Amino acid sequence: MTPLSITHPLGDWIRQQLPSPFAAIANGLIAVIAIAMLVVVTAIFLVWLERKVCARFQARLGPTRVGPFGLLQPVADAIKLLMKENIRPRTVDQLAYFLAPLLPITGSFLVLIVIPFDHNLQVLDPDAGIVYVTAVSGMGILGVLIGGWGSNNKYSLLGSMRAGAQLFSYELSMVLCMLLIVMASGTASLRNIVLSQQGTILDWWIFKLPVAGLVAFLLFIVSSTAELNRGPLDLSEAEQELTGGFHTEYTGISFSMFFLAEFVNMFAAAGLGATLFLGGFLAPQIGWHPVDQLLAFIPGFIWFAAKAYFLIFLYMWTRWTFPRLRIDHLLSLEWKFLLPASLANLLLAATLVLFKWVIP
Amino acid sequence: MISLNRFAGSVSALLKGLGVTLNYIVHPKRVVTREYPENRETLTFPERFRGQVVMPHDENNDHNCTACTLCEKACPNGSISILTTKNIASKRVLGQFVYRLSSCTLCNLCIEACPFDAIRMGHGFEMAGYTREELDLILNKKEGR
Amino acid sequence: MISVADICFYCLGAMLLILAGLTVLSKNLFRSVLAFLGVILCTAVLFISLRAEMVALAQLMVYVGGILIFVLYAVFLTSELGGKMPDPGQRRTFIAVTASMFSLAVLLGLAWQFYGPLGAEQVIEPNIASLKSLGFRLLNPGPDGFLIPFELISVLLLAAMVGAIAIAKQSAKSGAKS
Amino acid sequence: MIKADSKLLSTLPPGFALHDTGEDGSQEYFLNMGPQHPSTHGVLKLVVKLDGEKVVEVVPHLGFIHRAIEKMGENESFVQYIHLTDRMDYLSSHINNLCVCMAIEKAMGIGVPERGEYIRVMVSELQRIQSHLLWWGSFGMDLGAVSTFLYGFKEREKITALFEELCGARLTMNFFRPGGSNSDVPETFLPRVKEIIQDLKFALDEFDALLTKNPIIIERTRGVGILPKERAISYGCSGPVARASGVDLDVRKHSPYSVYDRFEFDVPLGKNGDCYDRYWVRMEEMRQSIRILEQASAHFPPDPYRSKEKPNYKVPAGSYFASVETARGLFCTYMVSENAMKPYRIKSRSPNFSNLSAINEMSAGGKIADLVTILSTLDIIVPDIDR
Repeated sequence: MTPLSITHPLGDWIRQQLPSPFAAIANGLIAVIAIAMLVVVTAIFLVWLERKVCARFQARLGPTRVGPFGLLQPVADAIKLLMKENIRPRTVDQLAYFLAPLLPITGSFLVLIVIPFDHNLQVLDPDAGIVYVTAVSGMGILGVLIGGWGSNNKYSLLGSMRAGAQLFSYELSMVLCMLLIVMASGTASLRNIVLSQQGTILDWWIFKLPVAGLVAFLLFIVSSTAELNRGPLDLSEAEQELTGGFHTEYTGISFSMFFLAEFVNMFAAAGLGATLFLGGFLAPQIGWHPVDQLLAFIPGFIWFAAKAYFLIFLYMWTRWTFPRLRIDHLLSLEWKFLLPASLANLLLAATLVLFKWVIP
Repeated sequence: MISLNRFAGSVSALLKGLGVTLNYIVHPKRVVTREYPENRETLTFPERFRGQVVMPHDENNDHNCTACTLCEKACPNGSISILTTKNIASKRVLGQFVYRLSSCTLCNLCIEACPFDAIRMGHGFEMAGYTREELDLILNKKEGR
Repeated sequence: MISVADICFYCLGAMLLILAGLTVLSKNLFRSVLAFLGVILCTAVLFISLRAEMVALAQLMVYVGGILIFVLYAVFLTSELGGKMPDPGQRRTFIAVTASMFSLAVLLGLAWQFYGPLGAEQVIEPNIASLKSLGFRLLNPGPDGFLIPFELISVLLLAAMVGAIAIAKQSAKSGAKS
Repeated sequence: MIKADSKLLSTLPPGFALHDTGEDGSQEYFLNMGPQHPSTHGVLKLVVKLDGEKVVEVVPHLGFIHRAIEKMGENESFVQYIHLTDRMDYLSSHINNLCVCMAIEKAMGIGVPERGEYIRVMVSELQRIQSHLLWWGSFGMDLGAVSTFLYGFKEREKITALFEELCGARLTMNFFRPGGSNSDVPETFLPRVKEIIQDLKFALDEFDALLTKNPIIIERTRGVGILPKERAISYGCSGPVARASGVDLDVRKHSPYSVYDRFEFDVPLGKNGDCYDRYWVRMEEMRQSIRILEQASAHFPPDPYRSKEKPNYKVPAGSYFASVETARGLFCTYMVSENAMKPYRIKSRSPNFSNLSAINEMSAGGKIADLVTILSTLDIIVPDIDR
């Protein structure tokens, strides 16, 4: 892992201009600001997209009034949330109540740092990128747990207890799916995982490992849905049962922190899925030269965004179709089905890799 | 094998559900939203729509009310008060037809009770007001003759 | 001359010490868990500054993603919101102080043995704890490797898990009876 | 763990106090679900005793929107009382109206022309379908599938629009009168009914694909909230709730009112009395209602729609009773008259109170998510409980 560095022409230029410690600091600042901008813009766009897509699923129009196609609606929402009085119930644990909303957003911020958006667009590429992702995503769980307990509300407590059990168990199968890719590609650095998928579409890990790749992809989608706390696996929010679960007592800016983190997390998870299974920033190549060149002409970050948003659409599609599972079903789904399935799938993939039964 | 069958059945059921929602998103014509304040001009109401009670007036600003108070009696909520007065021939005529929209349940009983078709259900439906007094309406424009 | 890295290190060390003190001294159990979270994060940063990223990540994954959550669960299920812990007795204080002094002495001794007097310049070997080298050492059956201890620990964990399930089942049975 | 609030205990009415949390250090605690809770469908408050997520005991608290409708009825004329029944079970308002009208008709010996009876049957069945559609939507939403709510409302809207054309109102109809109905059906009525039937058949297939066969729904409803047949009878449950438990009780079939005896339809019965059966019974009832509508619209008789209006509704002394099958079950009107314009006493028996009373038995031992499912399949309308 190289210390904060931007492998981008801009970063090189700054390094030439400034003496080394200042260049590092300047590059770091630029990276942080860029990621922060990305977080805000993505969150705002995703809020709009979610509302629009969900509306279309439900035979509605969604926001149409504020801005063209209602695009400014989330901005209006954000202004409203910021202007709102930040109500603090008298009986909450103050430290926990204020600390909790910050942790999930920190976690998703940290995950975004290692996602390769394009060939030269990645803040940090640690050797152990996958381990890094699993390590920092634990922050989200902490926020939910602390917030739910600190609110001193029974609904919140139930929600956070559910969240702990759920996120903890689903992390296992998610990590196993990621491990499968690490094993197949022989590297844990996200950039190298993407580069290991160069070639045609069939070289993406979802297709390259026959059956195992596709199964791992589906398992990844299911378990990341649970990790993201999104319907149909949004047990810790469970509006109909727990009136909002862990964020029942939150309003205004502190609620919007949770809200923001949820959407940024979704983007991060979708980006991770695209990186691992769908070739990340690589353009899809079909093996026919003229078309390939045309596709390769489109910049990588657009391909990355397209793939990520495809996954986000999958998340939204399932969310607005399926009813919510019950907590015990959710856990038995993980422990009795997803975990054994991902273990078996890992074994299958190991066999495939060992005997080189991959699509050439 | 039974459990495998069940698994396949479950998956196909889930996929069918996904198909239903996808059908909505690929057919924008199925959107049923109508945007209300914008379409106010084109809003159509069924003929029998029960909005607030109105008293039709003819071109001379006259109405059919004879102050018989049948509607007042028919109203279950006491929303109608007929204040009578005497005309030149010292006949009892309508002075003021007081209609309290705030307590009206739009039940149509007064209209059914009226033998002269003096009142009917209008199509007004935007009935909000800032004070309760705003909803105390006087339906007749001038006294009866 | 003091470099930027040194300043960072001392700041981090001070923060680490304060947070560690809070962890032990805070009357509120929940606050001490939060301070513990801070300790873990600071330690992870220390590891990163020593170029042992893998260790830092493992620390984060195991402690933040696992142990801390269980500790939080324990705190949530047993303590009252804003509840204060009772003062420990003199005997307990004495035992705790002795134990920590002893472990400090052991650590200092180890440091002396490896690095000589404090402050001596040491060349940090890069990537001493990279994913690759750690993996090779973990799966090395030879004297340098940790394959056998690793497997032994796995067996121990398995036994512990089976035992936990057995105990849980027993108590569930007796609970159903009562 | 957060301890049970002692103030909460004191709000329980005498005789309904839940057992105090044990002194043996058990983990049980209280949770107030409602009166502001997304899945209690109105101002119902459930005091739930929980052990972790397991429901130990549920006590419903009623009376948040009690309006003393029956007492108000004593100060209204018989015809005026009809419009008050709109506001009990607002999703079955046509059928409630019908019940009062039938009681008055019995009392005064008013006959109803054939067309009037057909209008009554068709409108009642449309009302039943729209009520079940709304239930279907909110059932899906209670289980977390938010889209179903919109789908249910989308289909219901067609029927509501038809009602708007029919009587000018969408919810509080006040359409039926002793001897027939307020007005004849508009000319567009029959074609629109046929259109609605076509739309509904398609929609019901979609609904089946979305929820009925969905394994998540099956997992969450099969074997959940079981109400055995004899318990359903002893609680006085009626309607789909009782029929799902296997109680063969449908007023339309067993003491047919109006012209229900002329139509062919089945009464769907469940076997287990669990949430899935209650779900299935309602879905099947919609199909049966469509059958009735098809038969009725095929032989829609000509005028007149209403028998000659009486100059006044002075009901002869005596007590009169009428019962109908609303979307939620047995609705009865019992009125005592002293040969006056106003009833001496009027009583409405509505299904929801009895149906809700079974909730503790059904949900005890389940998860808190099951409680929501059960409450949703009971399909309660809170204003109908409180009246």
